Parts: sequence; C-alpha cells; structure tokens
Amino acid sequence: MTPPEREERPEPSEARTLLELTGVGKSYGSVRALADVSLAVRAGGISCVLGDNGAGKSTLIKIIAGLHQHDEGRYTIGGGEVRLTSPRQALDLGIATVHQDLAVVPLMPVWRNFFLGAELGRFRLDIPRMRAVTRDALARMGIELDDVDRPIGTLSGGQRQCVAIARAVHFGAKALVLDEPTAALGVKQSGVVLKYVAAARAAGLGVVLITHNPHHAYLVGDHFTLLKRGRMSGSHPRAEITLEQLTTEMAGGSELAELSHELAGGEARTDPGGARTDPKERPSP
Amino acid sequence: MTPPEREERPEPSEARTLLELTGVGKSYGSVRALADVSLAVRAGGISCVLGDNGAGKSTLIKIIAGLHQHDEGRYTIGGGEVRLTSPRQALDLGIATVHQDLAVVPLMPVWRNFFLGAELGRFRLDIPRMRAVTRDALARMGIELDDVDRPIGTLSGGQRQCVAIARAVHFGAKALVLDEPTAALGVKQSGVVLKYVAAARAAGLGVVLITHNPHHAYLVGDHFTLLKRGRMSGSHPRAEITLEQLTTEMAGGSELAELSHELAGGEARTDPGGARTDPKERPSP
Amino acid sequence: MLAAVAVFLFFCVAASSFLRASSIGTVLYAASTIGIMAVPVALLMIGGEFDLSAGVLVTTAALTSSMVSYRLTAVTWVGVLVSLAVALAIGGFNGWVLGRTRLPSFIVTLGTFLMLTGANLGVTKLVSGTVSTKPIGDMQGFASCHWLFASEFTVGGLTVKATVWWWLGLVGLGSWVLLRTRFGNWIFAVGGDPAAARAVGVPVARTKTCLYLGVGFCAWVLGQHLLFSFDTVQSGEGVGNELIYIVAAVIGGCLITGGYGSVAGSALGALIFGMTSKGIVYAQWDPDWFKFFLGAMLLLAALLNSWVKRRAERGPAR
Amino acid sequence: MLAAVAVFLFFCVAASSFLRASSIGTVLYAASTIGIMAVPVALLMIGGEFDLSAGVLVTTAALTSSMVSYRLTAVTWVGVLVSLAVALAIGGFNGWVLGRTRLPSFIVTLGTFLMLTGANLGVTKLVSGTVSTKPIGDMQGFASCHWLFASEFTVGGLTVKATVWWWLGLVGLGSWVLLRTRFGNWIFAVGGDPAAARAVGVPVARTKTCLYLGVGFCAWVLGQHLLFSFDTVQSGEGVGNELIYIVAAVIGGCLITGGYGSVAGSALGALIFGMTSKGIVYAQWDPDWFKFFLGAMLLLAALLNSWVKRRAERGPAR
Amino acid sequence: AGCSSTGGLRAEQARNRAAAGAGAGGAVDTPRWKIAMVTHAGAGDAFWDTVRKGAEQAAAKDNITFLYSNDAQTQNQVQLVQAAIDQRVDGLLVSLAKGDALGPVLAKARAAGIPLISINSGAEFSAGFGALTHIGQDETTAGQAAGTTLSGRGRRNVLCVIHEQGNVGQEQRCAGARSAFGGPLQTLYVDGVNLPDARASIAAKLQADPALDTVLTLSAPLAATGLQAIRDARRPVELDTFDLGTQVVTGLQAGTVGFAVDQQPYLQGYEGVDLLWLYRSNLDVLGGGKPVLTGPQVLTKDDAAALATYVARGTR
Ligand SMILES: Nc1ncnc2c1ncn2[C@@H]1O[C@H](COP(=O)(O)OP(=O)(O)OP(=O)(O)O)[C@@H](O)[C@H]1O
Ligand SMILES: Nc1ncnc2c1ncn2[C@@H]1O[C@H](COP(=O)(O)OP(=O)(O)OP(=O)(O)O)[C@@H](O)[C@H]1O
Ligand SMILES: [Mg+2]
Ligand SMILES: [Mg+2]
Repeated sequence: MTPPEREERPEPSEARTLLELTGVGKSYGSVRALADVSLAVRAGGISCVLGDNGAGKSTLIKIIAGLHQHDEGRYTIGGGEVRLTSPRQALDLGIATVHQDLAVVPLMPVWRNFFLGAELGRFRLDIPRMRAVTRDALARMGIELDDVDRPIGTLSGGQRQCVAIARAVHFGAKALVLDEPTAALGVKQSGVVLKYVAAARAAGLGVVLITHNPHHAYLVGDHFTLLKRGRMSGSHPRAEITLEQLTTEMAGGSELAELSHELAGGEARTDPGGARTDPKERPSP
Repeated sequence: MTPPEREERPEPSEARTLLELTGVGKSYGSVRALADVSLAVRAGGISCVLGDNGAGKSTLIKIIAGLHQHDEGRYTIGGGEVRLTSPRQALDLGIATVHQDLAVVPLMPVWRNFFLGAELGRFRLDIPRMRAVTRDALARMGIELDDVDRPIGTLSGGQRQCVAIARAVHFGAKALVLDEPTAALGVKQSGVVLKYVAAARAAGLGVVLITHNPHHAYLVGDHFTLLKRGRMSGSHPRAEITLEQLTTEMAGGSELAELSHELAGGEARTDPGGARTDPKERPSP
Repeated sequence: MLAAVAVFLFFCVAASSFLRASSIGTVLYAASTIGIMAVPVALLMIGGEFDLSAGVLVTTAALTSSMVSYRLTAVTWVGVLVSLAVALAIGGFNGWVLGRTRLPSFIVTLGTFLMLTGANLGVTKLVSGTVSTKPIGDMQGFASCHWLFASEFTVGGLTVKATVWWWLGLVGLGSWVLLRTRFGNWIFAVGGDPAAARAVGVPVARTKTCLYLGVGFCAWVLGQHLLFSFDTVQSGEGVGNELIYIVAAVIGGCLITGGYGSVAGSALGALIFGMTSKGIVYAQWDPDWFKFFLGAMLLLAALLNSWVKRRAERGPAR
Repeated sequence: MLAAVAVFLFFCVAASSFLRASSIGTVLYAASTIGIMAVPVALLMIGGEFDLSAGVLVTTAALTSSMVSYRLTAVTWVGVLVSLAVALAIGGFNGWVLGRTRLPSFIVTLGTFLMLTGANLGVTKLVSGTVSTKPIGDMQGFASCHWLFASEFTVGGLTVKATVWWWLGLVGLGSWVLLRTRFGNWIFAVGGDPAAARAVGVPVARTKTCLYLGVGFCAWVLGQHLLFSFDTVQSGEGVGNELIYIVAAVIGGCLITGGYGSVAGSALGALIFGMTSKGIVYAQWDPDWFKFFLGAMLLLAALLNSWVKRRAERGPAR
Repeated sequence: AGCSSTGGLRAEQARNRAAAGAGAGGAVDTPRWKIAMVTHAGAGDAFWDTVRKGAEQAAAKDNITFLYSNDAQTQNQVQLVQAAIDQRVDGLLVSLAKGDALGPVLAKARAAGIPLISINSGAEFSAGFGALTHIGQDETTAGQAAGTTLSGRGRRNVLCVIHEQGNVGQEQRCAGARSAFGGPLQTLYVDGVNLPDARASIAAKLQADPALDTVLTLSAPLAATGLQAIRDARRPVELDTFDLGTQVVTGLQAGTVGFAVDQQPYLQGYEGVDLLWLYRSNLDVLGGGKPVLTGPQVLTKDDAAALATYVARGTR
C-alpha cells in the first residue's frame, strides 16, 4: 500500500499559514541546539519534522509551544510576530502540544491530568463529566481504564502517552503539535493516533508531527523538514521526495550503508534495516 | 529481506536455561497486571515479549529485574528458585535491565549515571576512565557528546535512552533485559541496538526484548511470548509463526480489520497499516 | 483518621479527666490555634513550597492591628483591616520574591521570617517603647472584635472558642478549594510537577502567590485572636510555631516534596498534636519527660497512619 | 563564593573592628561551630533527607560524655567514647526507622528531636538533680580531651580554635566522599531519584543510614567541643540549631528536595551566616533589629549567589 | 483616622501631660567610654528590655556608648562576649545564668584589662571570674521568698509554670519556692513564645488536678496568660508571679493576682553601667566583695497603685 492516489491533493501552499518559524536558533548555555531553522504550518496541512537523536526536534517543538524562547529568528502566528513567554499563551492561541516527556503530574488522578489547565468549571468542577470525558477519550484510543481516579503515575508508559495525546486532540483548536506521539504505543494505538492526525487535518487544523518512523511520516505528511545537528538538512514538499529518499536521509545516508554492510558480514540474522519500516505489508483482515 | 535463511538455527531448547518464570502473577492493589505467565530465557537466545499497551510487559520485566516481586508462581535463575527483593540481587546475578522509564537520575552528569551502582573504584573513583568509557560507549551508538559532564536531564529523549542501553550492554554479564529500547531512537540508533542484541546473543547471553514493532521482534527473536491484558495469549518458537501471524496477533486481530476499514472509508490518505512495519524495503545505499 | 481516634481513646484511658466536656474544650482550643494555620500551610505544602515565616507572621498581624489602633486612637476595626492588608502584603511579598528570583522557598521565607522577627521587635519598641504593645481593651470596637475573634460560648457544658469555628470554616473552605475548584487542581499540579504544570498552561507563579496570600489571611485571623483574647501582644511571640504547623500538615499526610495531601488531613494532624500535647498534661506524666512522650506519641501516630494507609492500598483482597 | 566575598567586604567597610585578627578569629569560630554540622546536614540533604534532631543531638552527645565520665569517675576519654557510640546509635536509629517505616524523614527526625529534647532534660535532672551537668574540668583526661576538641592557638595574632581545624578537615573529607568515592555517587543518586537509584542497584536505605551516621559523628565532635570548652553543659541547649545547619546548607546551594549541592557550598553558607550574624554585632547596629538585618543580608547573599550562577550557566557567549 | 475612640495613644498622652517629664541626661565631663552588656536573654523578652532601659538611661547620663547584645544559647553568648572584647570596650556587663561556660572567655576579658560586672543571676560565679561586683538577685532566694509568701497566704497546692525548658534560673525559682513552701509544688513546662498553647496547657493542668489552688508564673506575660487559663478552667485559683508588667499591676489592683516577686530589673541595668562608670572615673567598687541584691521584693495590692505609672513607662 505504498502511497496510492497521493498526488491528488497538492501541497496546500495556498492554504492559510497558521504559524511560521523563520531562521530560528536556540542555545542551551554552550550547547547550540538549533540554528537557522524555518518551518511553516498551514491549516489542513501536516508538517513532519524528522531527524536523528539530538537533532533538535524537541527543542523546535518547545519553542512553538512557548516552553522555551528562541534566541534568533522570527516566530509568527497568524501573520503577527510573537515571542511566547509561557505555554499558556500558545494554548490560548489554540496550539495544543504533546511533549516527548508527556507533561503529566504523576501523583494526580488521570482525569485531573486530562483536564489540567482547562478544567470544566472554575469554582465548581464538573467532576462526573470530567471523569466521563476522560474515560471516553481513552476508550476511543483503545485504552480501557475502569478507574480514571488512579494516579497517572501508575499507568503503563503507553497508557500515559495516550492520555497526553487524547488531551491534546481534545483541546487543540487550531494546531496540533506532536512530539514522537507513537513512541510508546502498540500497533493498534499507533493506528488510532495516525487516524486522529488525519482527522485533524481534515478538520482544517495544522499539524506538526515528529517521528522516527519514516513510514508513519510519509503516510500522512504533506511537508518534510529534515534536521541534522540543529540545522536544516532538507525541506521537501511531499511531491518532491519519495519514501526511499526520505528513509535514506533520515538514516544518515552513507553511514547507514556502512552499518548494514558490517552487520551482514558479522551476523547473518541481524539486520539494521529492521529499523526502517514499511506499511506495505498489511495483514489480510 | 523477509527472513531468508532463518531456519538454519533451531530453537535453542537444548541450550542452558538462564532464567525461567512459571505461572507468575502480580497485582498492584486491585489492578491485576499479570496472571499465570511463563517465560524461559536461554543462553544464546532472544525471547521477545509482545503485547498491547498495558498488557503487563513492563511488569514482567520489573519482576525479572527484582524491582517488584511476583505474588504467584515461581521464578528460577540458573535452576534455583529465587525471590529477588532488590535490583541489586539481579545485577549481581548478571542480569542487566533497561527499564521503560530509563532509571536515570536527571541532575547527575552523564558519566556518573552511566556507572551508577557499578562505579570504578570504591574509595577513589577512576574519573578519567569513567568519562572515557562513557564517551566511547555512546559514540559507538552514534551519539556524539562532547561533554559527558552535562546533567543527563539535559539530554534529548533518545540520547538518554542510548545511555541506558549502553550501560546495560556494558554491564550485562549473563542476561540482557530490554523494555522498548528503540522507542525513542532514530533509524540509525535502532539499527545499532538490534546489532547489539544480536551480538549479545552471539556472546552467549540471554536476551529478553520488549517491543511494539513486530518487525524488530521477528528480525532477531527466537521465541515470542504474546501478552494480552496480563495473560499469555500465545507462546511460539520462531519456527511456528510467520511475521504476518505475529503482526495480526499483536494488533488484536479482528479489531484491526475494522479500524483499517473505517480509515479507508473516511479518509483516503491515512492508513492505520502504517503502524505496522516491515524491514523489506531497504534503501539502496 | 484512625491515629486520631487511637490517640483519643488512649488518653481517655490514660487520663481520667481527659473526657470531661471542659477538657475537650481546652483540647479543641489548642488544636484550633494550630489548625487554623495548618490549613494554608498544608495547601502551600501540597503546592510544593514552605513558609517558615508563618509563625511570626501571626504575631506581626496581631502587633500591627494593636499598634495601628492605638496610635491612631481609632476604632479597633481600623487596626484589624490595616493588619489584614499588611498580612496579605507580606504573604504576597513571599510569593512574589519566590516567583521573581526562583530561589528555594526555604531561603526566601527564612529571610522573611528573620526580617519579621526583627521588625516585630524593632517596630514595637519604636512605637510602644517596650517589647509588648499597650493594652487596647478599653478602646472602641474592642467588644465586637472580641466577639468575632475571641469569644466563647458554651453548649451543654462544652465551651467552644471562636477559633474552633474559624478552624472548621477554614478547613471546609480549604477542602472545597483543593478538591472542587480549578485552583485546587492547579495546587496539586504545581506541587507535583511544576514543569509539567507549566507546560499545560497552569500559571505556576500566580498559583503559588495565591497560596502565600492564603497563609497571610489565616495568620491574620489567628493574629487577631491573639490580640483580642490577650489584649496585649508580646513582640517575641510565634517563633518556632511555623514548624508546628508544618508538623500538623505532615502528620496529616502532606508530602513534604509537594503534590500530595489534604486539608482534612492537616486538621487531623492538628488534632493529634493538640490531643497529644494536652493529653500528656491531663495524664499527669512526669513533666520533665514531656517532650519525650510527645515525640514518641507523634511517631507512633504517624506510624499507625502509614500502616493503615498501606493496608488499605493493598486492597481488601489480601 | 562571590556572596561570601561580598559579605566580607561589606562588613570590612561597615564595621571598623571587623578586620582585626581577633575579630576574624571570632567569626571563624562562629562559622566553624555551624560549619561542622553543616557538612553532614548538607550531605544528608543532597541525599534527599532532613534531620531535625541534629541540633539537640549535639547537646545529647555533650551531656552523655559529661555524665558518663562524672558518674563513673572515669578518665574523660571513657565518656567521650561512650558518647560517640550513643551519637552514632541515635543517627543509626534515625536511618533505620526511616528505612523500615518509609515515613518522611521530617516526621521521623521530628520524633527523635522531641524525644531527645525531653530525654536531655529528663536524664540530666535524674542524674545531676539540676538542668546542667556538673563541671568535669578537674577530671583525668580533661586536658588531653580539651586539647583535641577545644584548644586554640595563635598564629600571627589570629587565634584559631580547634573547631576550625575540625571544620576544615570535615569539609575536606566530606567533599572527597561526595565527589571522589562510590558512596558519593550514591548520595547524589538517592537524593536525585531514589526509584532510579534503586533500579540500578544502589542500596538506598543503607546509603541514607550512613548519612545519618555521619550526622551522629559530627554532632559528637561538636558536642565534645561544647563540653570541653565550657566544662558544663546546659540540657536545654541546641534547640533551633538544626534549622541553622539546614540554612547554611541551603545558602551553600543544596537543593532542599535533594540530588544537588556541595560540601564546600555548605562551608561557604556557614561562613556567610557566621560573618553576617557576627558582623552585625561588630557594626554595632541596633540589636532590636538584629534579626531583620540578618534576614535581609541572607536573602541578599542568596540572591547574589543565584544571580551569579545563572549568569555563569548562560555562558560567556552572551 | 478621625474615628473617636476610648483608650489608645491620646488617652495615654493625656495621662502623661498630667505627670511631669523626667529630667534630661546630665552632662558629665568624662571621655566617651564604650560599655557592652551581653545577656542570655531571648529576643523580645520584657524583663530584659527593662534591664536594658535602665542601662541606656545610665549610659546617657554618664556619656557612655552602650552596646547591647543577647543570645539564649551559651555558645553564642560566649561568642558575643568575645565580639565585645574584639571591639575593645571599656567595660563589660554579663549575665551569668550559664556561669561555668563563661569562665574562659571572661578570663580573656580580664586579660585584656576590661573591668567586669556581672548582673542578674550567677552571683556564685561572680568573684571567681574577677568581676568587680554582682548586681542582681539570687534566683533561689527569690524562689524562697515566693515560697514563704505562698505559705503565708495559706496556699496549699501550687503549680509552678516554667516557660523555657532547661533554663537554670527558672528551675532555681521553682526549686526555691518548693523548698520554702510547706505543701506540694508541681512544675509544668509550657512554650513561652506560643501563648495560646501555654494557656491551654495551664488550663489542662488545672482541669486535670483539682487539688491545685495556686498558679505561680515566672514572668509577666505568662502571668497574663495564666489568668486567662484560670478563667478557662473555671476554678477559683490564685495567680502569683515573678516580675512586673502592666497586666500584673492591673491584676494586683483588681485582686486577680495575689502577689508579685520583683527584682527591679531597671536597677540591674542602671546600676551596672553606673558602677562601671564610677569604677573608671573614680575606682569606686560597691558591695565589698558581696553581691549587691536588687531583690526579691514582694509586691502586693497595697503597692500596686503607686507602681502603675512606672510600670506603664517600662522602667519597673
Ligand atoms: N504501580 C502501579 N500501580 C497500579 N497499577 C499499575 C502500576 N504499574 C502498572 N500498572 C497497571 O498494570 C498494567 C500493566 O502495566 P505495564 O506497565 O506492565 O504495561 P505494559 O505492557 O508495559 O504497557 P506499555 O506498552 O504501555 O508500556 C496496566 O494496566 C497498568 O495501568
Ligand atoms: N535543557 C537542555 N540543556 C542543555 N542542552 C539541551 C537541553 N535540552 C536539549 N539539549 C541538547 O540540545 C540538543 C537537541 O535536543 P532535542 O531534545 O531537541 O533533540 P531531539 O531532536 O528531540 O532528539 P530525540 O529524537 O532524541 O528526542 C541535544 O544535543 C540535547 O542534548
Ligand atoms: Mg526529542
Ligand atoms: Mg511498558
């Protein structure tokens, strides 16, 4: 099932640009995490950011979400330049984020975490409804929790990730920013998340998706930004790149060739190619 | 590159059993996380544990690593029944573990984390060597850190995971237990980890590998244990199962069919099949 | 909960005079003067911060009220209101410095603690010429203030002081805020994981400042009680009480690192502390060993509590 | 570091008598009596725990030593050794209870604190009949003990007390343990993330117990100093000092939640505290406002420290 | 604030206008000496505030720079004495509640040629430390005076309230009272800086032991607290106390306080400074090697009216 009728929809450049980063840079003390990175997120578009470990993807996300501030460059939302000093501002502008470290408070019940920062009712929490909404949202992702009053710290890694994603999907109004959302998820849940991403696009939201899985990215992405050691090493609309090229670029090109060669020689049964994936082989249901 | 000469090596049942769980069960308060699970790890064998989110995989790992204790069943190491009350005991028996939540101390420097619990020198730490070993071990995984004195909390998610894996590989003497080691890793690093796993097997270690990626599992695994809601839903030697069957079982069989149908109908461009992966398509280097 | 009952029963047996209505009134009074402050201190601790200045802040509130009324020769209500403003301002100052400087609250409130201790003495001497304030019992408005903050009334032999009502009210209010409002959710979050709380849009600094304002408010209440029941205020009072408030909160189950606890628990903690410290007096044990008994009883109560909790968590199945 | 220098310079200017050799000796002595205890308290805090009993434990050590020697009419060294055993036992008890019950250390050591306070008084009254011990200055071994714990000698006008040497020695030892030994690595780990530490095989409970033993040892040292320099010991002393030790550690940069800090920092903290509290006396500021100045100076020092640190972290580039 | 009110500052000023102002400090022609007083007082202690006031007024009169410092902990008091020596004062006033401990540092003061006078408690150490004289009250004697008065008033069962655990002087007062009082005398420890708690503790004790008919407190603030506690306990119990304070005097006048044992703290400060000045300027020494006692003085209802003014201005 490699992209079948994919060329039907053009790169939605004519669509409204929700947020845009131009030449953004960021240093943590002496560590230069990002330099001269540009990215545009359009309504109804999915922008994928791909890159090696430590390439600066999460840093980019944190700037978009208002958790960190950029040192250089411009960040515009809806055309106006902004300098977000707190995540609250991003949320108020309709940008919901799933961070890689999930941002949940371990000792708090699941439903309180779900609604944290966006509680129903100011002086009189609508607790039954909050519980019900949480349970439903998780169930729709394939997570059945009989007790949403459990501290979220006692959930399994994947369950926690599902809570964070479900929360962002529930509250994201204009843009959805997902940092490796499927990392801890099982096959089924990953499918659901990709479905959600597609649904968000269909509803006219802009999506930023970070993933290490080129197949996931190619399946839904409209635009691919490649980062390498904090710098952009490529920025391609879907039309200009194939899955093969994408995979090669993500794996670091020639270095990979070397590695697979080495593996093939040393041990017949191991295969670094396994690190790359392909949606082609679908089980016949 | 679907398993080519895979049948060459038989299920190593005649090999020495390093550790074995029989009918093990575990409850957290009223949550029943595991029930009647059996698993054997043989020297020179890779035992994969697969299952949905919340299936109980990490719980199983924690019992093996001595972090939690089983309520029911037997746990034998090297033939003798044990009841590990602390991870120290497991480590002393040569079992090194990478936990899903990584077990690193955020504020401590990378090299101190790397050697934590197994420092070089009791009253006189050999700091230059510890630094060098850490830097090397990370470099071999494709992580270049110019400063191993940085607090590990400032590393990116994947870099942290690499530290945890490198540590286990470095200190694992008899068995290596890996809980979703490649979750946060890029294409290249994932390949390295699988290579390490294969190398560990070649060196006669027993490996327990947990993953959500059936392709990774099938690539290296000798035995597959499937968990579903805390119970074993299957236990197959490599010879008895194909990648297709494995993938179907992991995705929950019929439920998946329904999901992919729904997706195909609603939105042409999204494909839950993307959640499943295949090492077949390797980029020509 | 069980620990409180156990302590109660223990002293009922150990001290014959413990169960009298008048004795219960005394114990309740002792518990209430701790409990009123334990409420905001517990909330603050759930929110992940300390306040070492809570003890002397009570004295500051009392001194301010007394001296303002006296100097201005005004109705005592003027002093009471000025004192409220001052107490809130100091609480707000704590929160503001904390938010601005990101110093640990231990250091910030230690600074406030020392400064208030010094200012209490310095200002009082400056204003009154001595280390205690002048009596204000003959001033206008004293009677109504006394009624509000320091009256007592007797139901069926049990004399209940105004502080007990304040205490109950504050516990109710605190519990409601913590469990039923948006702000309560934020308290748990900023204490449990400030970084995560910030990431989902909780105003961390503002939440903490509000908690410090709460401390200021309750210190004001207790300070007015102090003033209107004792008529004069000693400027050196209150030092060391901050620890007792923290103790009550911790016995009541608040996590010292934040993110977990309850207001009702702090009330139980205050009750346990009050019952124990007064129960030892009723039991007429050797006064030289008073503190020894107090320490041992508190430790036992805390042990019992944690044991019960662990059993409960393990579930009825086992 | 900079804060310590700033405080020093400030008082050099503000107080003419501050820079004299004798004054510096006094300030160093004051700092050392805090610093000796700040070392283990800082280590403990890095290891994620508190010890509220540290202050009275010093007194307990002094009392034990004095009373054992006196009652047995033995060489004072007997008392000194028995006292060491008792101090270590109490430290070990704290650690053991903590490990067994998993109560917060705040509660456990509060229990010990109260029990020791009571026992100090109770036992002393039982043994001596009064609240202070009998003088032991004329007993055998006093001279040598005095030399070890309380001697002083003068180099170029600067009188240095034995406690200063002990302090320097303990700071060196503590730093070395923390930074250069396996155990030091474990201290950081159990304070930073006990769950992670346990998972990689660090014996969490044992590490913490060792830290409490360290507190016991240093309390013993300081206790012996008190005894052999003052000859008698007041049973009510030491209450409240535990906070000063914690303050020194926190000013020195220890994180109150554990996992971060240094021993040298605690020494600087003790020095800042000692310089400030004595500097105010030398500067002859109004004693009524003493605490106010103390609080303000500490806050400023802490602010300066954190500001310098943040600048340094941001790197020279910017 | 224009609100009219009873009491308050204006009433006090009105009262003061009636009385004549005290004379201003007289000028002496001695050089400006520096005298330090180091006490074992806790912060904000009313008693010591009066001592200090006496000393300050004597200092003003004698053209003396007066330095005051205090710390309740032995170790710190010693350091404060050392700091005074470092400051090269011309005279030293020290309270010797923790006598033995101060020996070594006072020897240094003597070596530095600083004349020393001890005040308040610790008369027995005074001469040994080379003090010119001791001005104060023997706590045991004061306690005995209280004990004698108690039996004279026909009290049968007394509660002695110690508000600072482990304080030698307070222990001595209770012990003295016990030895001179015929009947049973119990002690109770309360927290002197937490008055509501102290109040509850005293009330609790009164409720627990119906035989008690007298409460003996050791300081003026505690006396006021004791009165509240007696009201709470609803028992006809007499309150007697050490030290004076506004509320004690009011109590004496109203009959709620039986008697007060006073040691004239003002005198201890005033005489201390004045005697050091006399020594420096004229080598005068008072007492003839014996302590100069400022108390105990047992005050009752009869003395109350006359004392009220002086207590109100904080010099008695
Ligand atoms: N400490 C705990 N207290 C209570 N319940 C727990 C605790 N830890 C795990 N659980 C529950 O036990 C079940 C199994 O959890 P486990 O972490 O083993 O799942 P998993 O298979 O590793 O899932 P994932 O793939 O998401 O990591 C889950 O339902 C989880 O919520
Ligand atoms: N708080 C921080 N302080 C210092 N350096 C940091 C901090 N956070 C990240 N870095 C560094 O910045 C670089 C980029 O980190 P980032 O987390 O953005 O990578 P990433 O692309 O998300 O990687 P991964 O795929 O592993 O999550 C890394 O080298 C990382 O070590
Ligand atoms: Mg990342
Ligand atoms: Mg898991």
